[in-house]
Amino acid sequence: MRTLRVGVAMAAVAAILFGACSSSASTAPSAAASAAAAPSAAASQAAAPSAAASAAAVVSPGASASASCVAPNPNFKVGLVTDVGGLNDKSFNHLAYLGLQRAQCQLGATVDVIQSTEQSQYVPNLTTFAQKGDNLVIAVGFLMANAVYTVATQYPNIKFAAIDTAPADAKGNTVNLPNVANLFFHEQESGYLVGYMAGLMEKGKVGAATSNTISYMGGLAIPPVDRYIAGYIAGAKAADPSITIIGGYSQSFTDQTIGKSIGLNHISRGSTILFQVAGASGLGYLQAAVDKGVYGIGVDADQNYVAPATIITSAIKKVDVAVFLTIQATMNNQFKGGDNEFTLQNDATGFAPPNSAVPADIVAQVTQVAAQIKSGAIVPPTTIPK
Amino acid sequence: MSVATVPLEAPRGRLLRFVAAVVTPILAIVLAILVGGLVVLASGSNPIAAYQQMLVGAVGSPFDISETLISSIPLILAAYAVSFAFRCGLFNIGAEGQLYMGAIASTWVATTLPNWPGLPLILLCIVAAMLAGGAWAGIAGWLKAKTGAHEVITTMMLSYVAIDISHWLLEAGPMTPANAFGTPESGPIPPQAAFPVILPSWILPNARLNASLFLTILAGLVFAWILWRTPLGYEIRAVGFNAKAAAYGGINVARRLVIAMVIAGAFAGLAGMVPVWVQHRLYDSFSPGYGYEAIAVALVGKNSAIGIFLAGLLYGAMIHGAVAMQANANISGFLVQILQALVLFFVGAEMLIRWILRRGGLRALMEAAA
Amino acid sequence: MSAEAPRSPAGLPPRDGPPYLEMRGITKAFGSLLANDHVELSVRRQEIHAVVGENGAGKTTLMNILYGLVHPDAGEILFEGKPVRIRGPRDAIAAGVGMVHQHFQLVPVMTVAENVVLGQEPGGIVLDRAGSVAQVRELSERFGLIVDPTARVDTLPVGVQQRVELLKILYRGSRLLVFDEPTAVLTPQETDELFEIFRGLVAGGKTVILITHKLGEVMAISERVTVLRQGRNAAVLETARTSPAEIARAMVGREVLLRVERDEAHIGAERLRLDGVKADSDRGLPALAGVDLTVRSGEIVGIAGVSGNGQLELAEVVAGLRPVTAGHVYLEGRDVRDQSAAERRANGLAYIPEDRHTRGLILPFEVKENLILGSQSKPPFAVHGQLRWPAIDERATSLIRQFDIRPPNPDAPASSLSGGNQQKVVVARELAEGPKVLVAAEPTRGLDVGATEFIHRELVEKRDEGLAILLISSELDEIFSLSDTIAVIYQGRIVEVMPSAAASRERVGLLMAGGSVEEVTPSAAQIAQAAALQAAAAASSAQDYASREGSS
Amino acid sequence: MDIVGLFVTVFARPDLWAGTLRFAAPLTLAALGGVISERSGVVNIAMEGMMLVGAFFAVLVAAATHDIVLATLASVACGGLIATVHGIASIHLRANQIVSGMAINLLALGLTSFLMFRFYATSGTPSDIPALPDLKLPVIYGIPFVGAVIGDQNIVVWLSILAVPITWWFLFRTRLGLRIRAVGEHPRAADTLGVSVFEIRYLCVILSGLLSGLGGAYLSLSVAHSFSDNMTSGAGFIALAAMIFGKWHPVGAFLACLLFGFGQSLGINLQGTGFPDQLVAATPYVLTIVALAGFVGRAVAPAADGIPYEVGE
Repeated sequence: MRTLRVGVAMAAVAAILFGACSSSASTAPSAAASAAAAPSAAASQAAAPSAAASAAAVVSPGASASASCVAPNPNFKVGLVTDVGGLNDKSFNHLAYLGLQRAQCQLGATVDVIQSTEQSQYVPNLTTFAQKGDNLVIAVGFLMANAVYTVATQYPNIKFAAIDTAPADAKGNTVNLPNVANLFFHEQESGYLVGYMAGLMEKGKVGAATSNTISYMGGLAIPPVDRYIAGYIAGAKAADPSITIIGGYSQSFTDQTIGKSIGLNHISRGSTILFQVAGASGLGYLQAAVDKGVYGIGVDADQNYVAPATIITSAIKKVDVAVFLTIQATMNNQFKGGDNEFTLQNDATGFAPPNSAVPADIVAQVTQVAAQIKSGAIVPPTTIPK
Repeated sequence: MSVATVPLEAPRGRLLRFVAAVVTPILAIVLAILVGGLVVLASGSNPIAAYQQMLVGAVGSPFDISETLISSIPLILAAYAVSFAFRCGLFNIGAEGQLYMGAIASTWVATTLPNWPGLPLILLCIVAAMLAGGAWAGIAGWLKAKTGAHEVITTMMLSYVAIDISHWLLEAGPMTPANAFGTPESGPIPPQAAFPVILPSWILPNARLNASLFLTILAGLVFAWILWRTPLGYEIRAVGFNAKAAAYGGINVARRLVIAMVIAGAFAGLAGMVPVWVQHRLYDSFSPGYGYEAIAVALVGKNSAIGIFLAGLLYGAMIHGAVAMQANANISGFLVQILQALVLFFVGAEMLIRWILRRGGLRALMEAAA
Repeated sequence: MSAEAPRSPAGLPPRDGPPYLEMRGITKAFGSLLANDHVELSVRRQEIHAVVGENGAGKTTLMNILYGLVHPDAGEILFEGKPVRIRGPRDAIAAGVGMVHQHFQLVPVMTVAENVVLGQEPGGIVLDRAGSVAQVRELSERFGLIVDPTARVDTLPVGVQQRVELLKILYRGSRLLVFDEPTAVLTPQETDELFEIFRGLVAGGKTVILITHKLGEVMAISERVTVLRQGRNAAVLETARTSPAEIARAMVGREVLLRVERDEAHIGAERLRLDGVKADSDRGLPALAGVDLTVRSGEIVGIAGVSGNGQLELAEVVAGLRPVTAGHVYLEGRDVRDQSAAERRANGLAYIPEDRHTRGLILPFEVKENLILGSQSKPPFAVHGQLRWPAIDERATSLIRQFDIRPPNPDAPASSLSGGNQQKVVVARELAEGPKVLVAAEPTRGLDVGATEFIHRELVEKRDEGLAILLISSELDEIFSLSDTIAVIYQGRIVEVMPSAAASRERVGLLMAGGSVEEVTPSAAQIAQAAALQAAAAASSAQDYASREGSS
Repeated sequence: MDIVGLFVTVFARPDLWAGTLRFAAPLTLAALGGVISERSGVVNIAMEGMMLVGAFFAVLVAAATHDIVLATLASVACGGLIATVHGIASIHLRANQIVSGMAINLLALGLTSFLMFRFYATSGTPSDIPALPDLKLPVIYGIPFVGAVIGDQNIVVWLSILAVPITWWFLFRTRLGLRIRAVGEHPRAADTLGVSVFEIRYLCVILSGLLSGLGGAYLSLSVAHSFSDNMTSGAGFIALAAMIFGKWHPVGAFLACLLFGFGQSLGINLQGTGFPDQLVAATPYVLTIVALAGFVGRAVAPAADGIPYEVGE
């Protein structure tokens, strides 16, 4: 009798819950649009390809067959395996997905994604695509070295792309395989450039950058993060040897509360330019800069959209471009096993177009430094000085 | 949180009890699948396709079965850790940290003694894992016995500490050999220390499923043996049900609390070792939260050895099945978390199940399920 | 029943007219058990009506139905002439029915005032605490129920707690007052006071239903008595025209055994000695203030006292479950002060705890598991660190047969047994290991005739075999009918020890209440009660304990 | 290095104390919710899930309506909604309350991530959503040290601090509070006096959901200004610990939250001072254990906590 009423009650609650969802569903597209409008606009100046990429970010898989896209090609399949960060990581998983969607639209590739929930799943997840006979399987994340090796040796006829890493055998020795393209990025270059820009800003006491102190926050002390930071520190010191640099890690790529508190802490200790390398956690870090009216520097993609007035620039790492180009190369049978370096040379690293707070002359100087890095005159360090 | 909140079934007529123990969870799963289907539907996808893919993806081939088991094993072992503490009236919410400790200790032993012969080394690693996990949990047990510090707090805090320690060991160097990219991972487990792979290659080439499966089955037997075949287990259960009566029966409650936690931690330590031995090295943040999912598994498994084993298989199947579901039906893997939650929810909501049983005219069953 | 009413022993004028309360054809089943089977109850205005019956006869169920705590499967209730539908306590209170429950329904950690006003608090959103205190004080003075409204309930003796319960229903202005076993926790003196209050209430226009099993009380206070047996009406009797024996027969349905067979005690060597023992209660207050006591082989020493005077602590100190703050405990001459509970068990101590639910049994455990509690790590049940289930089953089956535990299923969880059988499990287990000393606290609380008789016989038997028994009971009758020696405990002290032959109920009752021998100047009420008790004599004493319905 | 000197400098930093308050705020709200729920006898380990749901729907509605008030209300409402599910399970269905709580946590994590991906794909939640305002206190902001600590805190920080005395007053000074505590300690006694145990418990569970939801809104609309998967990352469990730590008392729970927030803040301030950052991050957890074992000790839950109530047993 009562349980009956309960049944009804539960049904009601469920209904309300779904009601909440669907009602918000109706509002969602507009929100998403407004969300994505910013980045696409900003990025379009940055680099033509990634503009389209972030534009693609607006449309979710279902809706991606918009006018500008070519006809889907069911015979060319690409699989993407994220690391445990997942697609919403605001970092390389996210960017790789953008590249994938772009390939889906512009190359007509048939794309599928598996979000890994456990590290021990990397092998089966890669295998799943290999078994489907995908033309290219993309492994995102530096912890997949051994997994890629395992699966790639097992399926020599399937092509693989490993982002931020290279195949490593059981002993941990790197082994280049003909069917694995190792996509490496010189994050230190991007880090160096934004660091240099930050240094000049402080040196010239531009706008809010008057404390001669800058800071950074990493997620975990892992290679892709530390390469950025190493470059950042070196660049800043190069621009202004007297500069003070505060740094820390949030020990998390998700916890925004910590990120923000570290940001506020760094600001309270004098920092006026904050550089984040911590995925979602880093958004909290940047938010601190927004709240306190100082400057922030984004990472990976152009994150100016987070707060146009605050984010003076971003350290770029065009995973999306790398992914797109690799897919394209595979399609045109130009797949290249072994190391594929993505650098300033091929426009895969660098800095996003600075916002209006950065004077033209500083932009010019940084651009010069970029040229020197391209020419090899400057070689940014890859490890943080102890 | 009083002991009364710890879910333990009171036994009834043996056969009826058994049937009820089988029927209720199955009904719960069915309900979960139905409601989960609604979610898929609401998100504009085809539930049938989703479940079909999940099923095939989980058990469709020797490879999938082997992978499902690999996903299940750490959950099962960690669930034994949660459950054993439950049996003593303790809510071990920090199995996560205990399994981190187990992983660290076993890896450390393996990598520092690379020249030992296989069998002794692997045994030593197992012992190290169990000791480390047990010690870590033991701290909580000891604090509970000595100062009454609530285990929910201590185990939770200790697990955060353990995780930070692992970050330090792997990121700041002490356990990370200099390697090409400075990736935060330990050196490789010496090959002779690896668990032998158990699927012959003519069934499945490069299978990864290894002897840790037998270790898990063994752990289940030990779990049941301690609880039901030894005075210690009797006393632990007695303390769990009614500490006052246990003390009246001459049982040293404080000591039993500590021992129960240590044993629980030992199971968790094993749970931490297994994934490392699957990947042949300890990676930074290697656990996706086995210790927390294990709470769900333990609860779904009703704190019985066999129940937990099956619940673990179910959750593992959902996890691995989600792979195919994402790859082939293009449905978000997050659905799995929702499904896992629903299964747990309906297992908890027994009254609902009993109501259904009553409608089905299975009054006796319904009462047994109470 | 005959309509013409004689002068009631309560000394009130007879009243006629329609019944004040009528319960018709009340039927209620719990699962397969028929707790009430077409029960009829008719109560007159301003009557003190007793409802008696054995444990499980359905008295409490009937009253819970009247109070809306239980919903009947069939039957109707007429109150003050009109049919009422009582869906819950809210309706009952609104209708003017109040109930003092057998187990006090008080929130221990709250004050008297808070407990009284709960649910009908003065004030708006904010609780008017001063107001509630004032109202409760006024109320307690008006009815002469002296209690400090600001005291925390768990600091009050049970007698006072009962006044709080009474205040609760008076506060709600109830006109029909139901008392479920109100005297179970009272001394004879406190009982008299309570009865005086009853008379006052009735004179003031209230009507009282008294649920009890003490025929002495029925004779002393009630005007009419409704007897229930196994969920059915057994009789409705005018108190003045019946006898305790007749009521007892109606209750039990057979001639009842009137006394425990008990020959001379063969008292032997000292087995248990307490020497200036002091101990604290759970709340850290001194509970035992220097107890000296000796129990010898073949002797039953009964500890008489109102519960809450240190009996629990005494038992636990002996059992080794509570540390002594001073003094010594000797088992067979050996000082066991520093021995654990387990060690004392090993040395031949057994303990039937006061509360079988929180101490004596692990309810979710199977019967057989409960039957080895305390011996679980000893052979034959455990060998080489392994439980030997065959041995455990064997012990279980033999004890189940020997003590006639029902259902005879070793695998049944203890929680599924009736109170009587649960207690049998405890007793069986404690006697099984052939103890030398037994502490039996409230061994028959909440048991029916059969179980009580059985357990008493067991105790006497073991005593004759030389067991030293320390019997703790808040029921005078049990003390008197079993003890060879009676020791009265009051506020943590043994105020007097006397051979039971030389002990009188009045004197013991007085000592229990803290009085000293000098001040034995019995009140009118006491005389009245004494008379009634004489009238009841033979039957009551045996019958009382035999059919007690206590907390369980 | 000179440890003492280091700590002196660190303790002299206003941000250490400001950070303490910032960290404590969401924990306090959730912990108070827990206190209310368990005082009525319903064990609630689902604050984590309730916060997460609150955080997500706050952003969703903020993005849709650009109205901060509506957004906050939505988060609170959704927190209450998911709490209602816990209520139905643990009050009517008499489900084990730990099971139901864990289920809610899992469900919230899955559901929010699921919807997050559904609505925002990978673009992230929009950046042009309104935020919960910080309050620049006119005079106080000027005061040197104090100003930097409390002069510019978020409105929710103040709400959470305000919520402590209110909750205390509610539980210990109002008629309803009396009934709540009675139901949590001795439901039958309350029932026999016509107090509806079910109504009271539903009310309290839902209240806990509302408070947790607000805590979630603080995370997404003030701290982060966006939503990301599992962004509570354990805050709800810390709140649970704080509630037990505080012995089921609003003030105690608040102090526990402050202690934890202090540990968090201290850990951050000790970064880059020579200790390994990874170990410094463990400060709050170690601090909690030490304080608990050293000074707090045994805590006793409300007598009827976690025990489903059955009418007419």
